[in-house]
Amino acid sequence: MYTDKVMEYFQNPKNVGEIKAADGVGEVGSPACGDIMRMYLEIEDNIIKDVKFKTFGCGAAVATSSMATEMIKGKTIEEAEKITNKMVVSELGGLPQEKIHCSVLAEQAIRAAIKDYKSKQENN
Amino acid sequence: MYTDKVMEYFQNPKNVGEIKAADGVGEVGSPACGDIMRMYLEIEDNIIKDVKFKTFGCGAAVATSSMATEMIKGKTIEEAEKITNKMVVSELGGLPQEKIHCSVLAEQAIRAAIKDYKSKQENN
Amino acid sequence: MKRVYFDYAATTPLDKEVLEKMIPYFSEKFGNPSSIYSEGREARKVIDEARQKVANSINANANEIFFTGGGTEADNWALKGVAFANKNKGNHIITTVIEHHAVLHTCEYLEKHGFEVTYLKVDEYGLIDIEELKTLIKDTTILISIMFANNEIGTVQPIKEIGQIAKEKNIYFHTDAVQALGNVPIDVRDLKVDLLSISAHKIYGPKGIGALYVRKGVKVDNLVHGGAQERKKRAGTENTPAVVGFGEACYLAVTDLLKRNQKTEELRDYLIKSILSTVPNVQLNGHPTKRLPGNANISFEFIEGESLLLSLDLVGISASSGSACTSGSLDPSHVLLAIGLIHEIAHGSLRVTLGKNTNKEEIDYLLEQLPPIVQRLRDMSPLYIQGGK
Amino acid sequence: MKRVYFDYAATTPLDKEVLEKMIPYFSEKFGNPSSIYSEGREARKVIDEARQKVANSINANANEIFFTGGGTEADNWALKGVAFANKNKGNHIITTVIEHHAVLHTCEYLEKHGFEVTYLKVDEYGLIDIEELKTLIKDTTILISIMFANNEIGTVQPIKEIGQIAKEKNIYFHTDAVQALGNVPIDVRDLKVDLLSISAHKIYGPKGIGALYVRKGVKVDNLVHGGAQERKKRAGTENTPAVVGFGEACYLAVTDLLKRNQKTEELRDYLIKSILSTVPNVQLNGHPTKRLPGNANISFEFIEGESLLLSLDLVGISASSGSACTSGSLDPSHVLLAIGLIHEIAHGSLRVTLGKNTNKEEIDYLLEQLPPIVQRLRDMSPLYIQGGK
Ligand SMILES: Cc1ncc(COP(=O)(O)O)c(C=O)c1O
Ligand SMILES: Cc1ncc(COP(=O)(O)O)c(C=O)c1O
Repeated sequence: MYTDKVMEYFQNPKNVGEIKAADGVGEVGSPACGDIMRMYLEIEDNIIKDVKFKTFGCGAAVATSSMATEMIKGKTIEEAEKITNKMVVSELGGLPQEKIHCSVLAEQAIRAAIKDYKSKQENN
Repeated sequence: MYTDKVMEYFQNPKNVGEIKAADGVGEVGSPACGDIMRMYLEIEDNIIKDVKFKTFGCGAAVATSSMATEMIKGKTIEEAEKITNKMVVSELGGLPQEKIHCSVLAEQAIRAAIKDYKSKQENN
Repeated sequence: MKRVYFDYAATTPLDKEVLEKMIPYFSEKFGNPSSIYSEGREARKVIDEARQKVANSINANANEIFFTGGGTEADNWALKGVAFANKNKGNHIITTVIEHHAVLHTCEYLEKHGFEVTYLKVDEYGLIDIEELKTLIKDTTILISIMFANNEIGTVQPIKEIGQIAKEKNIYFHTDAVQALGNVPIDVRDLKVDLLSISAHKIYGPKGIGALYVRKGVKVDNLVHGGAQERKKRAGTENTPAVVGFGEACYLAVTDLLKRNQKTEELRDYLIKSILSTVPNVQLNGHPTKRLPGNANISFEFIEGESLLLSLDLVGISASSGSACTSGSLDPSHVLLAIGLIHEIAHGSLRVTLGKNTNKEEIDYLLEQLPPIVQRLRDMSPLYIQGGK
Repeated sequence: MKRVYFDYAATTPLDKEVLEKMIPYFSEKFGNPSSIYSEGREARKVIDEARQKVANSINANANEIFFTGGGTEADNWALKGVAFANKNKGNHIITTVIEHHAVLHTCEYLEKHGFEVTYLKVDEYGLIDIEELKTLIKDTTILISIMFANNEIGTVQPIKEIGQIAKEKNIYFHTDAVQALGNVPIDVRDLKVDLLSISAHKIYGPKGIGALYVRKGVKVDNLVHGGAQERKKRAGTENTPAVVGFGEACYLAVTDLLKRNQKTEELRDYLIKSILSTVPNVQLNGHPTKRLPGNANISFEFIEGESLLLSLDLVGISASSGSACTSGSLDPSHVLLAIGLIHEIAHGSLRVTLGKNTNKEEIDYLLEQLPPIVQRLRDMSPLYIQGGK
């Protein structure tokens, strides 16, 4: 059901973990629906210097989290905000129809983390 | 579905044919229901000297016709009248449930032929 | 004793090639296709491939094919499924008097549940009248179910014309193609069929599996409720080996179809001609040309079918009959009565159906054995008078 | 990589011995059992023999066994058949919240068709409350359908007590015994069951065949209409090889049952104990003792089931989960929720089911592989805080 690339990202996910004093943190999903994604951003000069994630969820949730972190690392905030779930899915070589909703979570997690960063900036 | 004995009687039926100037002839069944049995009796001194039959019908119809003729040959009319379809069936070692109605035809054919004989006697 | 099988319309032997393809999925690759681990994914993959092969054999898309437990279930599903899902639009169904019992008894069931069913009659050859069909359509008609080819007399209906009418009137059209697949080219798009039933064991595939083609967009209720299999349309653990076998059988069934038909028809015509010219008081049932290539159905006056079958069986020949006696009921085949045969003629019918490996020697053996058997039974028959009626 | 299969509750490999018995009926003895010639009679004979074996396995009479296309069809038939045939007596049905979808979705269907269904809840172990059942019975109750043993958590219900109550109240009692056959001794007379569903592929028999036991005298409508097969109760050409295989599988399933169970239970208990004692934050689901011998269902906090299954699959282990993700829905198993698990715990469940050939080496391999995988997934989980919640 999963492509080899999804399985590769599931088995060896990149950027798993936490960033202690992250500049932005976003968490989306809920335990009830079986998927939770938390994303940590380290941002310097508008550039995403580092990104880590933690995911409770299925294979697709883990793989999309991982892929999404790779796609935004080193990018500007504006670039990162343009990443859509479709882009993540296509980088992974596709997902089963019933798993597309997991990729939406990755997109949302990025946005939530950036939003958190921005609101912190404003509060500074 | 049929016992070996039924198949033997179907394959090598005894007493097939007609008796030209029969003392009694009985025909039962109808083409519509798929079974017709005609029985010819030659009777002398109240004894069934000879009996022949013709049957249009299934394996069970042929076998019961044949068995019935054997069972009444040489018997008195009274004895022949006592032959029931159950006796014919049991002599054949049984019949499938849905074929029992064929054996009733044999019983009826005997009775019809005897009745015909009796009515001819009365008219004499 | 050598046996000669002439009942390919009843069922066919599983093709050895097909069995070969099935074998690995019984005990080795036995995983439940709904499982996500390797055994399950492997099963899922071969099921998808088989679905594509089945789809190809009737020019459908793979996602329009739903596997069932056989042709009967496919017929039940098509009729009940469409009827109940569309009862807000109307309650009228049109079918024919010569359908298989899988359709007829389902229609009787639907009549008990508030549907009105019109049974189209057929002519002496078993053909429906297209003009009559048109006049029977009402505002409340939601479904037309007319079989592709008849299992007893082999008559093939004008499916494309029916499809055209159904389409114009915006009525769903189902056809029972259980006897047609592998014998007649089928193109659901060209024929404008909305639902179509097929069964594997009639085409050298395994028993216990069939399929319903449901054109995308057709509204049909589920028949068997439960798990999410078959895209939530037909529940029950998938029968992977049977599905694989069905796919392969469909592939083989449409490969070289026309060439195979030509050979079969030649043999069949030789058989029919020989019997008609050597045995008196016989008649061919069904249409002279619009018939399945392997079907010969002949009535022998004055004799009853079961006796004929038993006698043939004793010399090693397997065939079938429209006689009632085989089933324990009193009435002979509803199909033979529908084409106007009187009871005693219907009772004396013989159906000989040829398969892809039937050869001339087998036909000749039948032609050698049949006439004396018929004569022997006639000699025993009270209906028979030497030299005709 | 060597693979270890731990999903025998999903499906089992076809026993080689059983396959051997089936093989002759695919291509050689392929006759239609409804035919009267030798090939047909031969098929009829082996079907009758198989029916007797199936009957013996549950202490029924052969004429109370009706073959179907699987367990799902048997469940559908039992519920719809009894409901519609007895609707003059009442429209109320009692079942449980933890039934298989084959029963639950059929109940939903019946609710749409005028029936009232009460869903008994279960306790934390998955057991129904007999007293509660009694209070739910009404004058209009026509059917109680309660599964023998649950497919997810393995809990075995007090079937005999339920049968007693149903009998006293003159209500039909159906039980889905698909998971019970071959794992628990079944005696329909002793248990006072009126209808019982079984399926071959769960007991090392072929896929695509099941059976419904219908006690003599029980009024049940047909589900699949058509030909006169199965004594006019279930239409469709008989699947001779599958029937033969089912018969043999039933025979094997009840042979040495208790001895086999003892071995299986030992292994299963060893598995459960080892996991509970080595992995923190886990819990056993289902009843500690009233459970199927081969069933272990354990929840691992903080992780999600599909990830666990995929990870196990990558090291060659096949198992199952109650997580929703596998099915594409959002809700986890209705059974796990019914026994009171909160969503995230239910999502993290693992079902390991043992088969008759499962050995200690396989269990040990699982015990070696599982803890690091759980740890790895926990490390990745935002719900996990080192050392517990
Ligand atoms: C025309 C037709 N429809 C339906 C069926 C039923 O198919 P199955 O035996 O696969 O249930 C048959 C054969 O028995 C048939 O010939
Ligand atoms: C308890 C239970 N009932 C019914 C079924 C359905 O059986 P089948 O897969 O044979 O349709 C299953 C298995 O899938 C089951 O575990």
